[in-house]
Amino acid sequence: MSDVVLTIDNLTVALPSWSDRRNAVEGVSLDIHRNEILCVVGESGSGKSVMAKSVLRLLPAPHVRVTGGRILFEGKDLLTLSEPEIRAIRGGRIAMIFQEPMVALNALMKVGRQIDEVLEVHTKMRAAERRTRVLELLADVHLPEPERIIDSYPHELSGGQRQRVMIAMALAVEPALIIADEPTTALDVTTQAQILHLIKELQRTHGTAVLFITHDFGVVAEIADRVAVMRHGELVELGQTSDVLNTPQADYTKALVAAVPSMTPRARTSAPASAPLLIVRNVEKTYGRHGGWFGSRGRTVKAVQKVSLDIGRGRSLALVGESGSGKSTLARCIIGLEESDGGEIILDGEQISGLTRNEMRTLRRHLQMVFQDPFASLNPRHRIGDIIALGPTIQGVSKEQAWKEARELLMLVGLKPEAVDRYPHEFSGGQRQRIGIARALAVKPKLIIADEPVSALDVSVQKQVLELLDKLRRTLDLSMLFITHDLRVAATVCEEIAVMQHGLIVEQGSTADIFSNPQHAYTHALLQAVPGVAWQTRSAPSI
Amino acid sequence: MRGTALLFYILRRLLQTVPVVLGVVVLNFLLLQLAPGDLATVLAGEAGGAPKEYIDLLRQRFGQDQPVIVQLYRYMAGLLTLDLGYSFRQSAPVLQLLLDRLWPTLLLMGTTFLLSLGFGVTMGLLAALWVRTWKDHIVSVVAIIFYATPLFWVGLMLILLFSIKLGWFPTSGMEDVVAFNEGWDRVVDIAHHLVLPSITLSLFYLALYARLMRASMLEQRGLDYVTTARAKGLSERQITIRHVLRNALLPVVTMAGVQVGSLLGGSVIVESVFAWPGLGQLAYQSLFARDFNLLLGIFFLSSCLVVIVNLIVDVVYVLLDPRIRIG
Amino acid sequence: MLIIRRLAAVSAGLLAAAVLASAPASAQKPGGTLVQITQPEPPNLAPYISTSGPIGQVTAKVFDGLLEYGFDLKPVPSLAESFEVTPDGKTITFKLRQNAKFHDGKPFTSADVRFTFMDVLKKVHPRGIATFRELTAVETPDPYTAIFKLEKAAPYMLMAFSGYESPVLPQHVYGSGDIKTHANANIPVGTGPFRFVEWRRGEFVRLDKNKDYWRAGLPYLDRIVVRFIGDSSTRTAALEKGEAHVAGFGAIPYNDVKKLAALPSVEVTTKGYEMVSPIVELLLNTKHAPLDNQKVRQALAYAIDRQFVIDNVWFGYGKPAAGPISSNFAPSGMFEAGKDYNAADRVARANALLDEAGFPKKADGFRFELVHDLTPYGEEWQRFGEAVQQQLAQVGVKVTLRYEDVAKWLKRVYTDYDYDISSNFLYNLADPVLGVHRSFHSDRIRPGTVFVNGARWSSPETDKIMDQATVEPDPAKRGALYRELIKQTSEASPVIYVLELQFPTLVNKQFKNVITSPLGIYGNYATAYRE
Amino acid sequence: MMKSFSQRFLHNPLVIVGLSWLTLVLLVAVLADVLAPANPFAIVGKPFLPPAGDFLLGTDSLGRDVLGGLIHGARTTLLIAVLSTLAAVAFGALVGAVAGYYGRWIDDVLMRLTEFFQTIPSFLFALVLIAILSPSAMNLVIAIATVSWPPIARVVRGEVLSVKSREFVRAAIVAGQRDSAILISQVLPNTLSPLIVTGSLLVATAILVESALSFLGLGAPNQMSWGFMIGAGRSFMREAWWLVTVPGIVILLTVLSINLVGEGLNDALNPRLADA
Repeated sequence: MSDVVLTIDNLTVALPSWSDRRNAVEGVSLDIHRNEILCVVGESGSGKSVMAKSVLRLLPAPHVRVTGGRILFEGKDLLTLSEPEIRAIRGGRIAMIFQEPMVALNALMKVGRQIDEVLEVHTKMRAAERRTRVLELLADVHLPEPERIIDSYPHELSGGQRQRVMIAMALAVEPALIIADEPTTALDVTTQAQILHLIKELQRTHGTAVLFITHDFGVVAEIADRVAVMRHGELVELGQTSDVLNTPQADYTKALVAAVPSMTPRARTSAPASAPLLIVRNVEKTYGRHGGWFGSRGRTVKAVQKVSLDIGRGRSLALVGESGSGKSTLARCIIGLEESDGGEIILDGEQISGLTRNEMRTLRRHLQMVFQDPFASLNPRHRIGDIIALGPTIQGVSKEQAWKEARELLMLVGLKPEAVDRYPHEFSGGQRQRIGIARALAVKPKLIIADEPVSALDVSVQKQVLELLDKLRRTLDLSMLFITHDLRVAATVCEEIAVMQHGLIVEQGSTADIFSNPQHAYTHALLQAVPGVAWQTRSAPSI
Repeated sequence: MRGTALLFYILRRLLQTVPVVLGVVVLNFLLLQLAPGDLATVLAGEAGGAPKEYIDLLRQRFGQDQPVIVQLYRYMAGLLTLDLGYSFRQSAPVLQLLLDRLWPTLLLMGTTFLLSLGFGVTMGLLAALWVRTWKDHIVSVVAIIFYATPLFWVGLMLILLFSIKLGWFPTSGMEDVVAFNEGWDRVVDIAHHLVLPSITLSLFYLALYARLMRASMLEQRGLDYVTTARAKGLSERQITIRHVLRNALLPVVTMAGVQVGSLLGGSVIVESVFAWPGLGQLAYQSLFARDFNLLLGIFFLSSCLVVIVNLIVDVVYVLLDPRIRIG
Repeated sequence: MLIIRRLAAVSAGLLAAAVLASAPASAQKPGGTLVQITQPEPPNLAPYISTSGPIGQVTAKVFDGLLEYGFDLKPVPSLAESFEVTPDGKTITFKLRQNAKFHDGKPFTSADVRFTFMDVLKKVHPRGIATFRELTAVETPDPYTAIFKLEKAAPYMLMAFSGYESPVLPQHVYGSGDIKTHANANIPVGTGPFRFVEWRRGEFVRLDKNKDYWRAGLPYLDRIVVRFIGDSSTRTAALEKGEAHVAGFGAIPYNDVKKLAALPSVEVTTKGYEMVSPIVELLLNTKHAPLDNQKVRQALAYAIDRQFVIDNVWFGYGKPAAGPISSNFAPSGMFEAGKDYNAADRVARANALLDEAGFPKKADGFRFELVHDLTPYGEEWQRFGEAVQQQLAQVGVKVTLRYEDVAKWLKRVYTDYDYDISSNFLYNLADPVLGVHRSFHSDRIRPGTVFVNGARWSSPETDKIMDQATVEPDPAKRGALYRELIKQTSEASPVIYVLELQFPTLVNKQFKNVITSPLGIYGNYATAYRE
Repeated sequence: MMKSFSQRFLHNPLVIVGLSWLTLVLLVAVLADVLAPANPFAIVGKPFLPPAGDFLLGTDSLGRDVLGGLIHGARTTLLIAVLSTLAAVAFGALVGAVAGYYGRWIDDVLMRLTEFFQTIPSFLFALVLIAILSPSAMNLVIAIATVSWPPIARVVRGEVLSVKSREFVRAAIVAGQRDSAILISQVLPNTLSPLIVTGSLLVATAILVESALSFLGLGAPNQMSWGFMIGAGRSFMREAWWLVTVPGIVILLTVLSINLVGEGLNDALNPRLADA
């Protein structure tokens, strides 16, 4: 077919000998057409990124290498081209956008120069012409003040701006194909929506083919013309976006689609309790007060500004906000990892703000936390049993008793009791998060603060963990403060939502009310920015 | 804008170093007081014995009959006006002695610094480019051998080979004292004398920088921005020169700053082997002669030297890395 | 007996010819630069306030003395053309040379002599304070006569007028300001054959020919450069390559001397130390048990294998010492071998003495333990210490070595007396009064004064002998007194005399007439020349 | 799954070479009295006997057996190097851990102190310390440790700073563990690998410093050490090459081996860098 831009034919990529499987990509075949966005979707380890990198031969040689198949582009097999030939294609005919714009850009070079390099390599333009072109490109990706941006360093730009620079770089010489490897994963949801919009807009105006790698079906719904689903290096399903999303054929695809958290708000399950368990009143936290002896007066950041909220007994509140909104700081103030600068925090009638570590110690049994990163939250040198039993032993439980309870807790979170004798690295991310939950439950707390507990997990695992948390909360009659950036997740587990922006709670209420009738502009924007919001509200699978 | 900010940064940093340098001086002053024996006994000892009256006379002259705190106060008061005292043993003001010896040391250290940094970075760069080839292995093995060889041993072996057996270079000293060269001839002559000592002192640091540079290059080459550059269609050469090199230099620059102090220490040995008339040798002599004023002066000067070089390194770092905020 | 010695007013040229009689006159052409290695670098160039050895090696070329000395230790004229001593020994009259000028062009007169001895040497010179203690006045009846008035006769004083020991200073230069911190301390001005030009610290001192030297036609050399090289093997290499021409006083390691001696270009001599006469000794702390026991001290003296030390530590440059006074004094009758600690059966004797003294060998083979404080003067002293350690182990004395720097060691041995054994070498100098009395006389037990009676041994008998010898004008009687002193002190053995050090001086054969006096490289090199 | 630590470590041929040599040196050091029962200072033959005669590696300037010296020297040199490293690591780790963990003014004070010690040229400082304390094995340990702890403190501080912001430390705080217990049970064990690498390389530096001090005549006078042997033999370098060359090569090989093993450790503990 004449409008086929790129053909991946039976591609196989081998992993190094010490890996747990032989091939990262196994016999994958795909076509990408002109003026089309093809989304490759899959969970971590599905081989989607390796496949994308192998197109431009950017695999980390010699360990990971292509062992079979062809990649045809403009009549040539990219895998057999000479170095100068493939260099002419890289950035010229096929461009690439990466996940983390901060590390994908050279921190020591002005961004203008980094875009300029593409022109320098692939065109015969003179320096002055190139500068004009770079300015045009910066304007094309809707960056404000291109004249200023062109001489900025990457660290002087925001995440979204950096990704715009990457896109400008990719567009510089009008390539036939752009490969975008999870370009919005590191961005906040509102920024993500803007970038997705930009990519789509530019793709339409230039007629470029885009190979878009993502793990998020919401993003797929938002942007894709066609979808390829990958699992363990193999292609599971390939089809038009609406077909795959609404009537998935493969079991794996079905499961994945089902695991996407629903946009359907959760209803209130019980009547409000008489007295709230946790009362937060006018809590403040400002950073940057402490300079060194000779240090410069650092800038001060008001992370949390006079925030108040209540959580009733047996209730769950989701604190939703983008990065830098102050939601995690507030959580750390409540749990006592940081000292608030003002206001009151009252737990079950007892004032806990302003307590010292020692005074706080006995109160710890009422208040526990589930952390974000399942890999960083378990000490790699301690056994699971020790990790879970630490809290109870500090509270005075005997070691034998604490270990016995740890075994029971492991069963409760769906792991085998023998796990107590093993070390964290022997478990997968989802399993570790279950261990983290077991640890939080070990002291039988009344309130659990969960700080983005599923944001590091794949979507299918995420669903299981959320279900577990929800089940435990209800059976153990716990209260929960759930910190998340993802409204979909918030809607899944909490009956109340508080939306934070710039250290303030801009809106607070029942999930159903907020979803159906957002009052604040920011809440509205957040809701609109949820990728695939249209698709999800249309077909809502429930837990 | 940035220029003024940099100037203020330098001033602020200089101000910060004052207490450090003064602290070093006070610490050393007190430390040296712990040492038994004094200059008067040494002078008398060198004189082959002297009557008690003479030794008492000396002590009084050196101010050693005063309590330590008075001596410290006098010394610090002098220091503030750059009066580093008088070396009674050398019969000259300490400052003058130091300045006499400063430039040979600076010459040796500067040459060593440039040699080791230049060759070390080049070797590390090449090894990284040739990574896992026989050339890389040779560079790496040579570097690690240099790294492991005692300095003085290298010096002795170089003298044995190049001065005595081959006669290519002079055995010692900074210039030919028979010829009394002037002008250009003198420059050539000093350069000729400089070859062996600077090579001796360079080898260790050369190895250090080469290894660091290689590791840094390899680490940088695995980072995402290199993949970006590659995806732009840049050649490996362009990637290395435009992108990787500057990033990879940052840890080397940091290390070079850290090593200045140790370079001064190493020059004690090299100066002793090659009879190089620098501060290191002066320090060694004054230590054993209990010439405390002079020794304190050397400590003061070398602390200043270290602090200044560290500052220069930091400024270079600021210039290399736009992420460093200096406001 | 009456001593009136009168030296003929021999002209300078004649004197030179006489001394150089052996050298062919035709070879003495002017010109050339001689490079001397001096180790370590002198702390300053002020020989009137410091007698540090390296200073003299430089300044003896710049300053003249009133007299110089021949290899027979007899005085020869220098700035003084002649001198006369009255029979009571209390007045010495010097007739001064009339054509001598200082390097700044000003003439040399008796006022400079009076200033030098009365205002400088007697007051601040480390040895001068003692040597000239009896000097009460220097009278200057005319510009060319200087009369020394003495409280008591001091026959040894006549040995202390060399340019090395008592440099004559220009009053107009050194007379103003504090002599102890004088601006000219490092810019010496004298009447000597070479004038000071430049001192580049850490590198060299440059001395150029004094064209107005009072000995016409001298010196031959255009220039002397004194180099300072910290590392010993580098010094050897410099001499070997001909980059340097003269070195002495142990500047070249003894083992290298042998190798250099084999070169066709280098000549080695052990002459030139007759007025120095260094003796290597082991100082015993006679107030510390068990060293307060004379038998123990004798046993230790027997235990030392002197020949081994000479052969392996000083590589042959020494001979076994027979007592506190060097055999160099044999011509003047003041030397005689003391108790023979070098006997063939010395180890057996040592063991027997120790058994007798009540220190039997214990189960581990040792009788008692001692700490040996090494002289921090260089590696041969360390090897000496190690050799002594092994030799004393043979007689059952366990020795631990302690190595401290000069200042600490001096304080330990001569101030705190906190030691058992220490090694050292002391100069006999030109007369036993100057170099030997200090080791035994009870008035030399002075905490804080270095290189005196650190053993703290004394007896009324030996004190008396020394007091008599100090003022005894008759050479024969003096000789007898000193022979008695040798006998008594070697029996008591507060100090173990190991060897008479024979410093080798190395001279490049291009240069002749370099070592011309018992002061060796403390000489002025006026008559040295290059072939 | 990556290869295990020991696999990565032991499959490196350079590590095997280094380990073999170090094992040999260690065995010799432990068995010194068995291998060479004589006092290494004992004069056993004529001076300057060349190697391969009655004495395998010849004799020195006083007729002492060079091989015996090397054997006993291994013990002294290793002991001084290892003890000084342990002292430096212990002190440096304490300072670094406390500074990194408690932060604020404690960090400021301790890091100023560290900076302070880094401003003084370390070898000169060691010289001064030895001169003041007088040379002995113990004082060498003190002097070398005193000048080598600052880098350790910096490494540990950096690690502690990064570890303490990890979530498992927060989890321990939330569990109510005391600061000191957190530092000891949670933080420090996770700084071990860089500490081991830095520490092992420090042993090599300590050997070099010890030999340099001995070269300048400041070694321990009653213990036979390699540095002492070079110091004692340097004057005879030309006529008795083996006196300086043999211990010099032994030092070189040992330092080299430590570096190889240290690098191997580093590579094995940080596989990401090794594969770069």
